[in-house]
Amino acid sequence: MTTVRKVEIVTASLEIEHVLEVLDNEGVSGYTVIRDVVGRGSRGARPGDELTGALTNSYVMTACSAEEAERVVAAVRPILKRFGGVALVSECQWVRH
Amino acid sequence: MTTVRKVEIVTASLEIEHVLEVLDNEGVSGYTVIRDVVGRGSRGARPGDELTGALTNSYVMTACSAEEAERVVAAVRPILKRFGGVALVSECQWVRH
Amino acid sequence: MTTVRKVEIVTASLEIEHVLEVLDNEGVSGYTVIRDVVGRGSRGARPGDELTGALTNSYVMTACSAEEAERVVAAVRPILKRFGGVALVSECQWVRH
Amino acid sequence: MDTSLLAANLLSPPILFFALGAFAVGVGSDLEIPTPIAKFLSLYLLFAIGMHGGHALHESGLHTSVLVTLLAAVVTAFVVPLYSFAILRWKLDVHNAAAIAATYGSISAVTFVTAGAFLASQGRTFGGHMVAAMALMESPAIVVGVLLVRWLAPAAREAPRAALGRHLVREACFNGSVLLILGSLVIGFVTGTPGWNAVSPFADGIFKGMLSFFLLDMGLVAARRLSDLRSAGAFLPAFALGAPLVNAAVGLALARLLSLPATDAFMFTVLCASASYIAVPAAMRLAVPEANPSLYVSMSLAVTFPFNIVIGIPLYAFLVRIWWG
Amino acid sequence: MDTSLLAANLLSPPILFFALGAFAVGVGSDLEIPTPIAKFLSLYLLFAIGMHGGHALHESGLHTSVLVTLLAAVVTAFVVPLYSFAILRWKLDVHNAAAIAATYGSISAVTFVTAGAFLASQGRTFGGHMVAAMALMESPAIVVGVLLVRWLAPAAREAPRAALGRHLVREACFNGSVLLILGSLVIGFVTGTPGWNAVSPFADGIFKGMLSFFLLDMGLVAARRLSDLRSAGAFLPAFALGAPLVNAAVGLALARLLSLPATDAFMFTVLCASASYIAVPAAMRLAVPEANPSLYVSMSLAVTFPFNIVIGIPLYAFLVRIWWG
Amino acid sequence: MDTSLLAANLLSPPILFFALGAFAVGVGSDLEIPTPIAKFLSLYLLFAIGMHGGHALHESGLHTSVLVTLLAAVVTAFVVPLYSFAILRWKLDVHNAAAIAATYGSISAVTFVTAGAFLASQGRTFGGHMVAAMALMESPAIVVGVLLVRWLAPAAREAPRAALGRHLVREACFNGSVLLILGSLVIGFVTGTPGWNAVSPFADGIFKGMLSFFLLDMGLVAARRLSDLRSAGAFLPAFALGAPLVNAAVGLALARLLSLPATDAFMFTVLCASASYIAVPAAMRLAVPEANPSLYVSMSLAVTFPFNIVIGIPLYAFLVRIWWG
Ligand SMILES: Nc1ncnc2c1ncn2[C@@H]1O[C@H](COP(=O)(O)O)[C@@H](O)[C@H]1O
Ligand SMILES: Nc1ncnc2c1ncn2[C@@H]1O[C@H](COP(=O)(O)O)[C@@H](O)[C@H]1O
Ligand SMILES: Nc1ncnc2c1ncn2[C@@H]1O[C@H](COP(=O)(O)O)[C@@H](O)[C@H]1O
Ligand code: NA
Ligand code: NA
Ligand code: NA
Repeated sequence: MTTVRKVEIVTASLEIEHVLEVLDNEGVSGYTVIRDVVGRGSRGARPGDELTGALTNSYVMTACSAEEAERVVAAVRPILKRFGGVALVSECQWVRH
Repeated sequence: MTTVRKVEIVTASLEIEHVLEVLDNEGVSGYTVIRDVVGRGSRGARPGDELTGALTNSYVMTACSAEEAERVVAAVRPILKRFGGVALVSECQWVRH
Repeated sequence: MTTVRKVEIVTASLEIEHVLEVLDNEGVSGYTVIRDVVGRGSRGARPGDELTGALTNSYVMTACSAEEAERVVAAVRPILKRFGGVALVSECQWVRH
Repeated sequence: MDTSLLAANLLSPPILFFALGAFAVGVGSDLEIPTPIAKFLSLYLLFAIGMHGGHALHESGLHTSVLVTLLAAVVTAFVVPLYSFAILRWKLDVHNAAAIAATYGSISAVTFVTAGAFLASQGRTFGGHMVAAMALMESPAIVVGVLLVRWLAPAAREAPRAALGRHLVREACFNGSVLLILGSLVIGFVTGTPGWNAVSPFADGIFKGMLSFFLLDMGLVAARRLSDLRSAGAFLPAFALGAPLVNAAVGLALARLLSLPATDAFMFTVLCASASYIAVPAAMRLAVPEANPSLYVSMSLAVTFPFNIVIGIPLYAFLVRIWWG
Repeated sequence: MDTSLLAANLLSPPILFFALGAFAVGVGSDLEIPTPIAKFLSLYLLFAIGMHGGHALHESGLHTSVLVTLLAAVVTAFVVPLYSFAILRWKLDVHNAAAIAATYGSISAVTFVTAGAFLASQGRTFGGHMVAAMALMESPAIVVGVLLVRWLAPAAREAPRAALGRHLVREACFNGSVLLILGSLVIGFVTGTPGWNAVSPFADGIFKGMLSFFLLDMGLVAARRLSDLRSAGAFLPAFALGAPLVNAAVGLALARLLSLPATDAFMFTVLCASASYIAVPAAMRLAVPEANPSLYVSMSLAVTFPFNIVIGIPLYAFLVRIWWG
Repeated sequence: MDTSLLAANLLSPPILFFALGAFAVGVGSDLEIPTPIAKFLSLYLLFAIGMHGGHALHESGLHTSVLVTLLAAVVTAFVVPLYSFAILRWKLDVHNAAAIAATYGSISAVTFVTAGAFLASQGRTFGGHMVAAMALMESPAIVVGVLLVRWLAPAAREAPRAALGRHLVREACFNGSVLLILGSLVIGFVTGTPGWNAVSPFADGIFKGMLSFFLLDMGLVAARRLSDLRSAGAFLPAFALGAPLVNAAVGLALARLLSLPATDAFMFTVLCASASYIAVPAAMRLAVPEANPSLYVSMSLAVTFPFNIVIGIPLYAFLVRIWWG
């Protein structure tokens, strides 16, 4: 088991492609996406009952090294600033197989 | 980056409105909800294949301060006691944008 | 609140029954599953737009004791080796109700 | 029992798709209907049944005999959960007994439409007000179940009374499926023939196909559920098989007493015999969380439902044929 | 206003299902249409409207008068957001004013088909090119809204210009719903009668039923949204009620000027009066993230849409009847 | 090749909606069909094809000639993956070669129905037993693919043999899509004309519309997948274009040898030329996880499928017309 960082990002579904590009550019080994999560934040509710995806969020999680986490965080910050959302970083153990 | 608490709650979908009211009352800055997760616990399986939502769970996550986390936990405990579910609290870094 | 381990596993949806059997065998008190998550990893993209579930992942989370976590990790490792995916272990506080 | 009735019922696509679903689970197939689709099919059926019934009611008008039938339906829906509770208390605690009693006091719309399709395959029809009867029979059992718990379970007595009333009405009458069928019934009634003509290719044309698809999913879900009952002993499966028979007998007797026409009597009997697996579980999950859903859902979905659609429907038809001549 | 028009509109299943959805939210029911189903119904409507319009266009051919109507539609769609913006700026910042202006400059396909169903219930039809007009009216307002922000909001001016053009075209013209309706229109046009015969049981037969179902969901969503406007003061609700009337007047006048046939004039008026809640919000969410979606979505969905389908449609029909004789 | 055949095929709504989907991806549109809907459409098509074939089989009866065709279908389905594997091994490892071989040995139901719609647009029909042939051709390739890996891949040999058998049968025969089409075929057969009449507005009436919608999604998915093949060199795309031609030739020759009627020969050729992207990927993902799904899925979905429905179908029809006269 290796100690890694788990970066979790929630942002507007329409912006998720943008976030995934960032992850690909920063060279993380992989990521997992949960589409169509809903929520509430400083910009009001995103209830997800819209008839398009305009008001739903998506959740992305990546397990990566501390340095990668730092680069990812720096790169997604402007996206979150403009389109809203949160990014959380925590420590965990990755079971290498 | 600020150190915050991440509170994760899984409970019956039918009770989720109740949990969200608690979060709103305790004044957390936001939350993210994943609807229609499934699982198994002390009250048996919630396989989610029901034709209504009667047997599915929902997942709620909020990043908040340690004090808010404590108040949230205290307020959801009776709901979990009555309707089942889990609440987990962990520490993480919030990327303020 | 008790200190426990949170084990998070992402693997192919088609293999998820297998992972849940492991969890049942190791005697964890419960688990939560999010079906149809998507992602990218060392085996390429799992975009989830397949017309069957062949290329989607599922996410499983269980809160359990450190010993259970170790047994679970040992038991899922061969599954992840063969079918791909990640397993992450972290520490958190479980709100006992 | 007349084997031609049994064959007429068994050789219909909906029933065979139910069997296909159960077979798929039996052989470990990965066949699966996505959850949102199952929910859509279920909403579609309520929409279609309601519109159909509303239109039929519009055609026939609201006679006294219709009102008598509706009254009988409501009374039955209050009485059945009471005696069911008495029987169930013999082996179960208050919470589980009340939840199961409510399940069997209420009705199953899919059993009802399967019976309707069975009649239709013989070129026969039933009165549109039977749909109204069905809609009215959904809720009373929920009220009875919740009140039984409030009165008889010591801990529950302390809960605030005000909240109870509001919740009870909401769960019993504005429950999603109750509201949709009642609403569609009213809309079908007030929009009359033009309304029905507008929606009938959707609500009537593709109905049997959608029903077959839905029953495929029911077969999958019911078969998966059957295992939940394994560990529960013989009492609950026995109840799940006995209750439809007893309740059908009550329904038949009442229908005879009120001299309902044969097809209405048959549909009424089916309603009495059927048990809820949508509206009541949703309500009980909230109002009686102490009860174990895998018991009441499994009994209704995995035992009583298949029993009714495979054996019950031709059996009740046979009894009506004997008694009504 | 002629009450028979009002009744003809109100007593149709789609409108009543919209009301049922709103009622369900009002009484706290848990009735809910799963999100993927709502999206499917919305795609289905675009598919069906497009195929239907393409076929009608194929039948009627592309006359000069058709081209004039299309041109008028495009011009209107550029002008409406401009004067709307001027009014909105009075109370709102540039971002919100531009997003709301775009919303009201664009159109609502469901309002359009509800108006079409209203005509059909009176045995009347409209020209297939009106569907083309509708499709062409979706995008200009998006372009105008984005350009207004670029020109008038100080911060936005610094953003790279190259990206703007590419994004703008993509959002305005290749937006999912615009593309689907335009694509279906073209496919309906080129496949002609054989194409239409192949898909008409799907695109036409079950249309009213699917529309009723979709409006049930719209009723649920609109009623939930209404509360978002509570805290926003009186200006926005007043705009949401006034804009359709003003835009309808513009549409009527233009239709009169161009001597459109009565039914085409009616449909054109409905288009002008309607506001977008699908294509524009999706575009604005990306292009003007500084604007508050709960304002523009709620105004359009929870106020203007219900106003149009309940009162607007019979009102515009009444005005056309007076003016066209 | 006769251009009228090409036009007849291209100018049909399903094909054009496929093109629309691919176009949407090309221009970066956000058009998207929700996953549960795509799965529902896919289940619907299997249901409808199965019921339709079962009914046709019931009408025609089970002649010797039918049984001969079915036998030929099964034999072909065992042989095609064997020679495909031999070719693929030239450039690929055992796992990927076996998975791709299985993909091309099996069939695509949507290609089959598109071919059927092509025939129908010319007022021609094919024998209902061809649906049975299709259902029987799905599984053998899975069995062959798995056995090739077991025999030829060193590491796999150590895996427990008992589990293999059980898994193999489950994957090959009780795979969701195989089970649904076979089940529907049997149900269509045993319920005969009354069964078919009950479900035909659903299974037949709205079929072309649902197919168009599904092909829209296929267009989206196929175009997204095309990029997966970019990095894979020229061999795999060449195989994905060459295999349908070779397999079609095998099918044509066999059909000629057995003197199948022209329309049955055409459908059989289409089956041979088509490649699986549902049943086989699901099976291979579990049984041969070492193979790279983005190869076998992309080849089949993004190259062979579009090739077949756009060019292959009119080409095979042309060849049949020449040879059968
Ligand atoms: N404190 C929080 N905890 C968890 N999720 C949040 C939090 N704040 C915002 N979010 C999520 O991020 C989305 C956008 O947030 P915002 O930009 O603050 O409106 C919300 O809809 C939530 O899904
Ligand atoms: N130890 C656990 N880890 C993760 N999720 C759990 C755990 N226990 C319960 N859950 C979730 O909470 C739901 C209700 O739990 P319970 O009330 O214990 O039946 C289950 O269906 C699971 O989704
Ligand atoms: N570093 C990572 N962080 C988060 N999820 C991952 C990561 N690597 C892989 N995954 C997930 O696990 C799946 C299979 O991974 P792999 O076996 O590496 O292809 C991917 O499709 C992702 O959903
Ligand atoms: Na009953
Ligand atoms: Na407008
Ligand atoms: Na083949």
